[in-house]
Amino acid sequence: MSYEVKLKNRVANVELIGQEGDKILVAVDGKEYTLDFVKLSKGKYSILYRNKSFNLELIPGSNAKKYQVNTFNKSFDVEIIDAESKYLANRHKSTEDEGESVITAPIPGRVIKIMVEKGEEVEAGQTLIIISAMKMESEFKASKPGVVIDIKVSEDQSVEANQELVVLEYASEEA
Amino acid sequence: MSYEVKLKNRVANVELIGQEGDKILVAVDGKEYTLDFVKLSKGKYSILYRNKSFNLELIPGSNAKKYQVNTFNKSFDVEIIDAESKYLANRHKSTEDEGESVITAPIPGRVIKIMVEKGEEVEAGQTLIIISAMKMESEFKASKPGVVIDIKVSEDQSVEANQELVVLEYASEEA
Amino acid sequence: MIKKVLVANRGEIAVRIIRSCREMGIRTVAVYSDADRKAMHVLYADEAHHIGPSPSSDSYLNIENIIKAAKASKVDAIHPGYGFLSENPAFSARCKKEGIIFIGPSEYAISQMGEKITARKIMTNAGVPVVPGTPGKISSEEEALKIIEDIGLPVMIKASAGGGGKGMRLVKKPKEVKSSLRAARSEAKTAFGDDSVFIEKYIESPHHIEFQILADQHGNVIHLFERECSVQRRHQKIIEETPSPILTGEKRREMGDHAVAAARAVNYEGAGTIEFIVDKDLNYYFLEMNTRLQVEHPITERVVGVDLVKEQIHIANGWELSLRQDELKQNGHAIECRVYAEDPENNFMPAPGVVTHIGIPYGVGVRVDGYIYEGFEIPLFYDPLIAKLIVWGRDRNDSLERTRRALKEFTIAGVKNNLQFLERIMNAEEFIKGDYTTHFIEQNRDFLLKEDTCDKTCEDVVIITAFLEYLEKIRKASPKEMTAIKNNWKDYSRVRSVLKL
Amino acid sequence: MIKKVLVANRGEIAVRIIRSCREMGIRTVAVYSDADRKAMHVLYADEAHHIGPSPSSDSYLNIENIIKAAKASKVDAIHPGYGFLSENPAFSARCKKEGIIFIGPSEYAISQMGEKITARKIMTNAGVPVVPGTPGKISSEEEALKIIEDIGLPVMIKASAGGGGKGMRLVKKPKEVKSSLRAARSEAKTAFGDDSVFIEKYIESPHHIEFQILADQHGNVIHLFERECSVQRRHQKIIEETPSPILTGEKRREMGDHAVAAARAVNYEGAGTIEFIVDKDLNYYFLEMNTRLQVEHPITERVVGVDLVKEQIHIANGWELSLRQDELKQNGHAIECRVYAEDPENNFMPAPGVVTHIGIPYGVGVRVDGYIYEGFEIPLFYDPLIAKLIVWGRDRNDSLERTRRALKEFTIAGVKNNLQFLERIMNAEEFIKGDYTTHFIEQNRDFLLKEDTCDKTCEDVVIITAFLEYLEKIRKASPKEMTAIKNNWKDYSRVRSVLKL
Repeated sequence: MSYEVKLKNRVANVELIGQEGDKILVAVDGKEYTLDFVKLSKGKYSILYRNKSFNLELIPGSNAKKYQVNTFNKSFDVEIIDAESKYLANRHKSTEDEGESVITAPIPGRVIKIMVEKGEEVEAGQTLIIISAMKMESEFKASKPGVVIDIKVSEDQSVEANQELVVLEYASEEA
Repeated sequence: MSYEVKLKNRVANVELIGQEGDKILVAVDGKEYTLDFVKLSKGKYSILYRNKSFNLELIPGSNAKKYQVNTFNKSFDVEIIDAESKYLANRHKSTEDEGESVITAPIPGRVIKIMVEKGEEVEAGQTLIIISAMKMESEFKASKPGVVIDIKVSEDQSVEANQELVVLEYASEEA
Repeated sequence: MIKKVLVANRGEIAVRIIRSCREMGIRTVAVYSDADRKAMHVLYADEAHHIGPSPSSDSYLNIENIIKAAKASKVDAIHPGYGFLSENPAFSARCKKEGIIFIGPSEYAISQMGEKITARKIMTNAGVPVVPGTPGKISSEEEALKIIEDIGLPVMIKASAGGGGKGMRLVKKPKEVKSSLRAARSEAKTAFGDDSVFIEKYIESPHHIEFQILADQHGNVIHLFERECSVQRRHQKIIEETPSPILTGEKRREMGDHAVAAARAVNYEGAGTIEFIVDKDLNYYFLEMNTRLQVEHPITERVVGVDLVKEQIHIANGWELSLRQDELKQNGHAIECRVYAEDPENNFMPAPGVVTHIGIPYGVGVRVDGYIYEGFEIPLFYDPLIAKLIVWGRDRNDSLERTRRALKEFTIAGVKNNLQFLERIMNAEEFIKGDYTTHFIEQNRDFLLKEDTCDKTCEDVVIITAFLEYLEKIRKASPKEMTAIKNNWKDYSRVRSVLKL
Repeated sequence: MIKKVLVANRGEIAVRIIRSCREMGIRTVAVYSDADRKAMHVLYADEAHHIGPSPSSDSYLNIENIIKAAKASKVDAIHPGYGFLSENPAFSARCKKEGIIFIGPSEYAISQMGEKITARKIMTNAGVPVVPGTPGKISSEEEALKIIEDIGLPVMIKASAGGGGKGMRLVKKPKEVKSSLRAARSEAKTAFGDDSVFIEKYIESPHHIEFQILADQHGNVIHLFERECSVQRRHQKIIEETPSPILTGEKRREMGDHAVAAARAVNYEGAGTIEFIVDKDLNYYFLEMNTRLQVEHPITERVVGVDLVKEQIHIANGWELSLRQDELKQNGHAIECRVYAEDPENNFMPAPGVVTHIGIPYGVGVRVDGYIYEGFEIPLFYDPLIAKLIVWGRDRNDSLERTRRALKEFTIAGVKNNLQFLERIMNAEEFIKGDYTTHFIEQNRDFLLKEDTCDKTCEDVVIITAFLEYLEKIRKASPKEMTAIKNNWKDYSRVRSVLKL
């Protein structure tokens, strides 16, 4: 039984070679690991590899093939890749629009002030909009020079997480 | 919707009269309660009654109608009673044997020493058997004078929880 | 004697206050907004009263509703915690009028100290050094621009009625003046309903050191030494320690005396904090007085050996202080780390959400004050502070080592948080040396935000675990046990296609 | 310098030792039996080595396997914790032979102090008072019976090689002599492989007070004051406090000096405890020395301000003690409550099982050392101690109030435990007064086991909650959503019959 598993930019091939009780023999990109693999409770695992103790926690992601994996001090987004994922990944790529940037609200909040107007040219670092959430005001700034092509909210409006706020078109394609 | 609910020796009649969101109107033995009833997570509840704050935890019991309910500092066994429960309760009662007493192991352990023999007369407080569990030896004693009518284990034997150890027949019916 | 207290607050501080009340045999009443029905303080108090919709202006800042709850629950006293109404003179006055003890200072002391310009004058008269700069509350943009020109950059713009970093802006470059001024005033308007500001010379390389004081109703005032609070982000503290690694014994005594003098100058009563700004030559200036309990009060509790909430209640009861200045001593060293639901990599953006797992550190020298539990949804309406880690050690190095251990043991899943960022601070050379200023975060941003490496083995173990969990899920859903699949044919076909791979 | 330590133990003490090692930057190796693969110490250590089947004789007492794990993991040192091999002189010797530092005293000190009769002689020679009674190790029943007759009842029979209450019996009535002697010898045989016993005059109304000592390799010996350990059940401590409420300053100094003399008499090295039995007139007698860390060491840590495990490691490193007797002071008061998985209502019968929920107390003055987590199954092979609650207060009354609060906050579900029993102790008049003896539990049994009342409202709320949860379960299973029932027709018919009621 083998799959491709994606972690950050790495796509590793993982194969289950053998299993006997808690002892598991598995290969990652050809490197074999004999692990003592134990489930503690829902989503929590203890792994001993060459006597090193690893504690991992898995939180289900947005679909059945995605996980957030937490180690002692780090958090990773991991995805199991199968034919379906590959197809979707390819399709998604083609719809990306490179010269445009949509500023979205990272968390729910309220629009305090809109500092720009539609059609206005903005400089890198210029504040576009101020959002208040959890008693903290955050200024959203342009990362590069560009033009405001749309403003999708109004002042004093409540916004949801990921709601689109301002759409910019960048002047040039420089990173 | 109403049921009988058993707590210790009390059997209370409980009726759900109305519900609107978290606000619940319910009657226990005719006394009406308006509660703010909120589920915090699986089996955990917060209840406000006349502004008093109650935190309760429900642990499923041995069957779907039994619960262990924990308050801040107490634990209760609660049972929902329906026709089936009543039938079973009646049947169980008739099989009880009043003059006999079976000493059972409360937790898994090992028989260290059997201090009596089959047929022996024992006094109140006399040690019958010594069981070791969790590094602690426990002496099981006769609560009243009687006769050992059976010994169901042997020394050094491992025993399970609730396993029968020694059967006594009490001399008289005095409590 | 106080027998029943309403806590006009939420979050960790409400729970912390209820704890001390419970120890003293005092019954407690929580108040809560719509968003907080499941919050810890509601669960933990003896009683709970609903006081309004989720926005704090409609609930935790709503004096009428809180007084109504206090009367309905027949409390003797109200503890305001920090933030919300704690430094609102009208609330203190209202409690008095209603015959309810306000556990905190009088309307007079709060309003004198709450108004920065007045406070400045009082301090000057009391012989306490103040920050060089132009006094005066400013309400028009023109006036502000002129004053900034007079003082010269850099300057700090502060909300006149402010506190907690809200309505505060540092201005270094001329082109930032206007936008910063507008942003500060807008924030001040939202937070305090008053957009007037106050402008001061900005002190380069400053330390932020504050003194805890206690004053009873009989004229006794003591200080409980200092807290070094220079590690700040967005002008808000995230780490505090005591003793300060830069103070000398002599300077400590001198500043302590000034702190006591500052409190005396407004006939202060209760627990309070005198904040000083200290430059690299240990010159210090009065910055402001916080006329309430501070977030970081537990490090003082640990090192001095007191329970400040109990002291507040004793004072409100009219008792004389049982602590004497000459008997107080700093024993060992304590560090507080503020755990926020926020994203350090995204400019410390608050991050509300559902907490799926918490692992709390325990053991020698470790205290955690928090209010979240597994399954709790952190509301988006309030401060993102979710827990405070307070660590004690025999000396600074010992408490640093222990804080590192405790942070490693501390895990929160489900919401973004700053635990890893805090751990990095504990490993930053400048912090370890102990001579850091309020620019610390800014100047060490690259180090503090550097991603921790996970070596090849660690990465492979992560990959394997996700893989094995996925296999288990598929096995459970395998055709042999199809009865368990709840009739979900879409799942089934996907499993089939997966198995064929 | 020690860089890597194997902890030859399990449970809370293994976790506690790993914590201090981690703070010092020392890598840690856990060892585990079959039953302990999921135990906290395995999860918490850097490495973990399997050392055998579940019974401790095959794992945690198996010297060969532990030494093998130590060599495989290339540790510099072994920390034995308490119990298991901690007081086994052969283990100390074996470590030395293998070139591994044993974090504890030498074979000589352990064996001298471990053998009660030898220890008695050494103490007599060192001028330390010993319990009146007949010395001598007794191997035959006849000899024992004769000696008991000589001393006169009451007497205490103790396993010669014993400790921790095992193989110990109090005999008051002539008719109990034989059965007690047999039971003690049988228990001693099982626990220590040696059925020889030791008989002493039994002191009526005794207090059990012990002194913590630290001794380095350079001849420096200090004591860190006393712990009052008189609250015992089945001859095992359940509550300890420091300072002792009955000691005077003068008596404390005198006993401390004797404790130091006792340690010196065996060239002691490391942390150790001198136990004294104290009568109502404050006459005290050497009882035994525990040549290891005690379960109750944290109350000393809190009041004196040290980390005893760190001190042990410093000593094992060959460092000189950094603490000086004349600088040590008791600050405030601390109480430890031992939380056991046991049933107080059934003669404290151990109660293994799966922990379904834990609510740990936090806040000012509270420390919890434990090792269980939600979902963990407490194995039946080992000691039922699952957590220790250590509470500090400014004075005894303060720490009592706080302990009550913390115990109320402490909840464990899934396994029977003694939390409520501990809470009752904190409310017992005799304990509050502070003048209690080792008979405290026995004499207050009725009060301590009295059922807490739950008033009518509380009872009704319990009933309503169970009722509503059951209704919800039934609703979820209602015919409209039958697809969710996983094809379980038995459930379905039951639901139907219920709905018809």
